[in-house]
Amino acid sequence: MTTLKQPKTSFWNDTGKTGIASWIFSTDHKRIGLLYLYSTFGFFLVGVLLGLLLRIELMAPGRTIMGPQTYNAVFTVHGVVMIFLFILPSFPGAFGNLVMPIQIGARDVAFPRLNLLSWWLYIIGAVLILTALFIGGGAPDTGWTFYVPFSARTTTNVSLAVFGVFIIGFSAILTGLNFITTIHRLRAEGMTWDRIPLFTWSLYATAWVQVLATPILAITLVLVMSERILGTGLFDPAKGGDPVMYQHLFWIYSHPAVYIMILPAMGLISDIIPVFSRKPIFGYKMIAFSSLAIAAAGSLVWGHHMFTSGMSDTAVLVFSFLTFIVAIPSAIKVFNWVSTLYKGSISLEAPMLFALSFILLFSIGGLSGLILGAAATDVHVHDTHFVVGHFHYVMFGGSGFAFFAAMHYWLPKFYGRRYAEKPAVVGWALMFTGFNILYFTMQVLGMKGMPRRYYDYLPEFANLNLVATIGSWILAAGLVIMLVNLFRGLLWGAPFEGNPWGGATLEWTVPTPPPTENFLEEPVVTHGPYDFKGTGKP
Amino acid sequence: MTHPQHKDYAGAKLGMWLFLFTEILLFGGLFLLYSVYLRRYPHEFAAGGKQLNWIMGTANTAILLTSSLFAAMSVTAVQRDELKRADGLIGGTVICAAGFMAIKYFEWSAKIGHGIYPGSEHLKAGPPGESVFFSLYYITTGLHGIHVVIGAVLLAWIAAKVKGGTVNAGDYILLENGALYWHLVDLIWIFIFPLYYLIL
Amino acid sequence: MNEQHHIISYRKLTGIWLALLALTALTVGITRIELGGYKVLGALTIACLKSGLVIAVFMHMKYEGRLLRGLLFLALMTLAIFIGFTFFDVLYR
Amino acid sequence: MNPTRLMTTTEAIDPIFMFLFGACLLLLIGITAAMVFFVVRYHRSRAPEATSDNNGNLWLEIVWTLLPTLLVMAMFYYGWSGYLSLRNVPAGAMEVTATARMWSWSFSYPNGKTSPKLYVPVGKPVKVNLVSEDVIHGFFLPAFRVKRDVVPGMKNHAWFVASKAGSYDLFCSQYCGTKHSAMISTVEALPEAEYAAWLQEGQGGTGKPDGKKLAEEKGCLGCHSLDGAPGVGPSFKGIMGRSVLVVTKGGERTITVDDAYLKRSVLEPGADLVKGFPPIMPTIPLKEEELAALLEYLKGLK
Ligand code: HEA
Ligand code: HEA
Ligand code: HEC
Ligand code: CUA
Ligand SMILES: [Cu+2]
Repeated sequence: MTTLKQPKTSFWNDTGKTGIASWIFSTDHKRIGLLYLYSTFGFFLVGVLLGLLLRIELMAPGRTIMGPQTYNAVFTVHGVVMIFLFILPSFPGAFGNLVMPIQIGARDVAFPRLNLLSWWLYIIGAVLILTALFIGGGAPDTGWTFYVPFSARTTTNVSLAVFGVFIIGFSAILTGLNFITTIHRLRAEGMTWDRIPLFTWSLYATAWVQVLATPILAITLVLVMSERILGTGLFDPAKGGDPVMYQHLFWIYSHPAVYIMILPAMGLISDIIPVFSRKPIFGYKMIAFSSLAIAAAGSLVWGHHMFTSGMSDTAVLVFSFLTFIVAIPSAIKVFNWVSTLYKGSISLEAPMLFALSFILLFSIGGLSGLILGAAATDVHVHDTHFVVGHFHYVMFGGSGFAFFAAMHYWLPKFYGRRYAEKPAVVGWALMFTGFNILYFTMQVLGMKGMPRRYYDYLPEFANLNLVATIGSWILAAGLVIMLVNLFRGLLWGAPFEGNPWGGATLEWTVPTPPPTENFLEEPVVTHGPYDFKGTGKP
Repeated sequence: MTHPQHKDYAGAKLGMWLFLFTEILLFGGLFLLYSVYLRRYPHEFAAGGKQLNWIMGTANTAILLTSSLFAAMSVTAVQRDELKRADGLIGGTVICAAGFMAIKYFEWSAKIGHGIYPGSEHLKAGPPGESVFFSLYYITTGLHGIHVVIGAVLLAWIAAKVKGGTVNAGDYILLENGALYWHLVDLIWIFIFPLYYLIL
Repeated sequence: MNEQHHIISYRKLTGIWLALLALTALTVGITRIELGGYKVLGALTIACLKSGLVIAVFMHMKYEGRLLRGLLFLALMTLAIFIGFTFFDVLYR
Repeated sequence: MNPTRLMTTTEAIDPIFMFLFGACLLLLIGITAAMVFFVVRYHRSRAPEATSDNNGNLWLEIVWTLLPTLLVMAMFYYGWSGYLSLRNVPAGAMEVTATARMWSWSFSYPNGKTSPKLYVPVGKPVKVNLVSEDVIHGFFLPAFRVKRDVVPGMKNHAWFVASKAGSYDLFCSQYCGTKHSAMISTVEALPEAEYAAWLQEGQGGTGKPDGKKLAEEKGCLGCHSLDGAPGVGPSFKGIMGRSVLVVTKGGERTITVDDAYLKRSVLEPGADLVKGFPPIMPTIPLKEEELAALLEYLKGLK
């Protein structure tokens, strides 16, 4: 990263410091953002490779490439890496850091040193988790949900992995409180609440979830550790504990956490669609408000993961009802995005392709979420590959595709170089196709009753599993093309200048790449974020 | 904590409060478990509470309240630019913290001496609710104890800054945030005390 | 940023401290006598009262703007909901 | 409802699936069609400039908030009513207890008979009481749309009725460790008369319990192989008389397997841990004569 030759002076070189230390100890939000980008994306590649291994093992019944214990460890590590090391920290950490302060006209976040600490905590946590794979009893085999009593009994190295996740929780909390403070305190003159770009709005909602929900995860993990190390027995029925209470605590955090994953993605989509339609976003206020509504209502529905757990029927009633309430703000967003396209002037460049496919994939995932939210139907598909399909649709098809959209949309701005358009489109097309073959098939498998976390399966599921595995290869091919193209473009591509897409948010007004303090002079905001004609309307 | 170039007093305080919220929710998880298990095992919880030494608990409550008073007064002192007095007051807080931990130490070692600790034979033999009560007791007071220690170290560090003059009537956000943290530690104890020692 | 910094007098702080000690004595008192289920309620009410005093005066919340107060309320509500909703399960199982 | 024929769980749930899938599919098609249409119609090649800068419409917002609300409320209602039919066991259901342990199932019937497969009479509702001996398992019958977790220390149940004779899959749905995916069995639905005969078979007789069958039914073979391959636990092949390195209360010692050791291994699995294996063997409740038969069987394995 240091040898990169940038076209102009910018945050890459304008402080005169370019050594590795000037990066890993930098308090510049853009450098920290890139650190997050590299590290989270690195873990994404690890996770994706593990996912590929899972699919190869499931290609045919019986043993294909690994034994059951290995398989269990692989899906656990795949889940832990994807959730805690990639998808939760990546959007706020990478693009939140890179873009949010510029979008509100700030020079940096409110607590730059705390920001750096967040990244370091993330790295320390990640290293601990990786260490756990190789020492002690071996890689954890509990699933990313760490359900007790199994996680308290297994002899694999769960305690250390859990401790790593605990540390990463603190990193998320610090990022969250940093962002809330930044958005409250550091907006430029004229940046009123109804002029904040929707990406920043969504980060604001996300940050609240990070601050209020993550502590519950922290204490839950502490309890798992004490269960294993001290034998406290708070979840052990033999000692009077109740395993279902663990599930409550875990999902009190982990359901809101899925909105940490999706909200910034939704915000990004709300930024991209108007730009590539040359038309103001439809229903700005409703979209901003629905982000808050999702964050708030999303904190009330955790019980929908426990419909079959033996929880009381009253709780099933309440949580199923609330789950459907959460779907409404998401529906509002989808309808507003689609309406934005109406009578626009749409250009289908790579960011827009990813954004449009986001809407589709997220809708499929979200609608399948409704089937999970209805108590009667969830009973049949709970803990089957239908759920696996659901969450890959929303997490990979949703947040993941949005992340790719963000990479194509914003990274040229920060590297000052552009990627080639054609391979980007080819990569996208392959990924989109492969994705649907892979995960739609999984949902069908789940409907037929194939349980998840199954190393081996009955012959009746064999054909569909093979189809899914082939889909994963198409997906992989597309991903490789996309990555190679991005990598080449950002390092050696043609210079990227000005504002080729015609964005109206502040990040498109600063030099490319931005200088260390972002703005050459204090910005004064006079129009809304999607006012492409500068007329003063939002 | 604040940006070296420009001090945003309200921002720093907002940040601190947000952090306190996370602390409240951290302990909130334990209170959640407490309330659930209290409902399930009311008698065992009562019996467990009776085994705790309420006199020591009351003493510790008084000590923590006093320490909180000192912390609040030290902020006033700095605001009035009475730096010497502020230092003394912070010192008072830290001494109270030490006293609190000493009493905790005696309480814990007495209990452990009686064979009451998570996973002990004594608790295994007793009713399940009792084991739950004491596990919760150890985790909650243990976590709280860690916070006391962290708070005391933090305040001692700030006291040094007061002495050195970096924290003064013009710029005392560090002390104010430190005191906020300390009050939170007190706040949590205000709930731990009746829930574990008194509800019998 | 030019906020008014409110300075709270030693007297007032000491007064609050005395009130807190008195309330502590009261809690101990009411839990020593037999009140049945009201004990829990009484002890918790007093605890809430005490924490209210600490937050309002020691932590200066009384003198803060609407924003902080609103956010504190939000955080406490969140905790209350987490605990309350869990009881949809615990109470009706 | 027709009082002479009970509605099966499948019949209760499938229409709800149909309704939900139908509604979702319509929505998805609508959204996709609108998107594709807009993208084609307003592509920059056809619409070089945006022809509107409309940025919101209150009525539209109200409509597309209210309509989905009504729709999801309908979904919720049907979902809930279907759930109730899964929970309310019809009167007169036969009771069976399913015991789950790592990684096998055992079903016991009112007359004391046990079996590794779940045998039920056709047309008669069956209430399954779910008991776990170690971690959480899941009782899952895809064909009957029934699933319920098997949580240690907790009373859970499920019910279903098989309307046709046949063999149906039974899975463990809740992840429970290494051989989670091997924790499968079947429901064998037999016509009433055959079922009654099966239930009596082997009952009441004084015949000694069969060790081989016990090893299977009690789940020993889930962890111990008969062919010498180490599984989750040591293989049973040639177990008698071999010498093993065990950890007893933290200290290591070598033991030659004899009657006493075998008995202790089964009754107190934690007492002597074979080195290299995790301490996960459950204490499996066995009757006196069952234990004897099992040990007899183990000794005979060469
Ligand atoms: C990014 C992450 C993400 C997101 C956004 C969501 C969104 C939703 N999820 Fe999902 N979910 C997960 C990640 C996510 N989920 C994960 C990881 C798991 C599994 C965890 C595990 O067990 O390992 C899971 C599991 C899960 C379950 C438990 C399943 C089970 O184990 O039995 C349920 C049940 O209710 C559920 C429901 C929902 C619902 C209703 C939404 C809603 O928010 C969706 C709202 C979206 C839409 C509704 C679509 C868009 C709108 C339209 C197309 C307009 C039309 C809409 C209407 C008319 C309503 N999810
Ligand atoms: C963001 C989250 C995320 C993402 C992106 C993915 C991506 C993938 N996951 Fe995911 N998955 C989870 C989160 C995610 N997963 C979670 C949380 C679980 C639950 C775990 C649990 O049960 O506890 C899960 C579980 C899970 C299972 C279920 C296991 C089981 O229950 O038995 C399966 C099975 O097929 C699977 C497969 C895949 C595949 C094939 C991909 C594909 O995306 C991968 C496609 C592969 C590629 C695209 C490879 C590309 C190749 C390269 C990039 C090579 C280049 C390499 C270098 C240059 C070094 N995953
Ligand atoms: C959950 C898995 C599991 C089940 C079920 C199980 N065992 Fe084991 N068993 C183990 C493991 C692991 C060990 C080795 C560690 C130890 O000694 O506890 C073991 C050890 C043994 C030993 C000592 C073996 C030796 O080589 O010294 C015997 C004998 C034994 N089991 C018998 C049984 C019988 C009989 C049953 C059924 C009634 C049974 N086991 C069920 C996991 C299991
Ligand atoms: Cu038993 Cu999975
Ligand atoms: Cu959820």
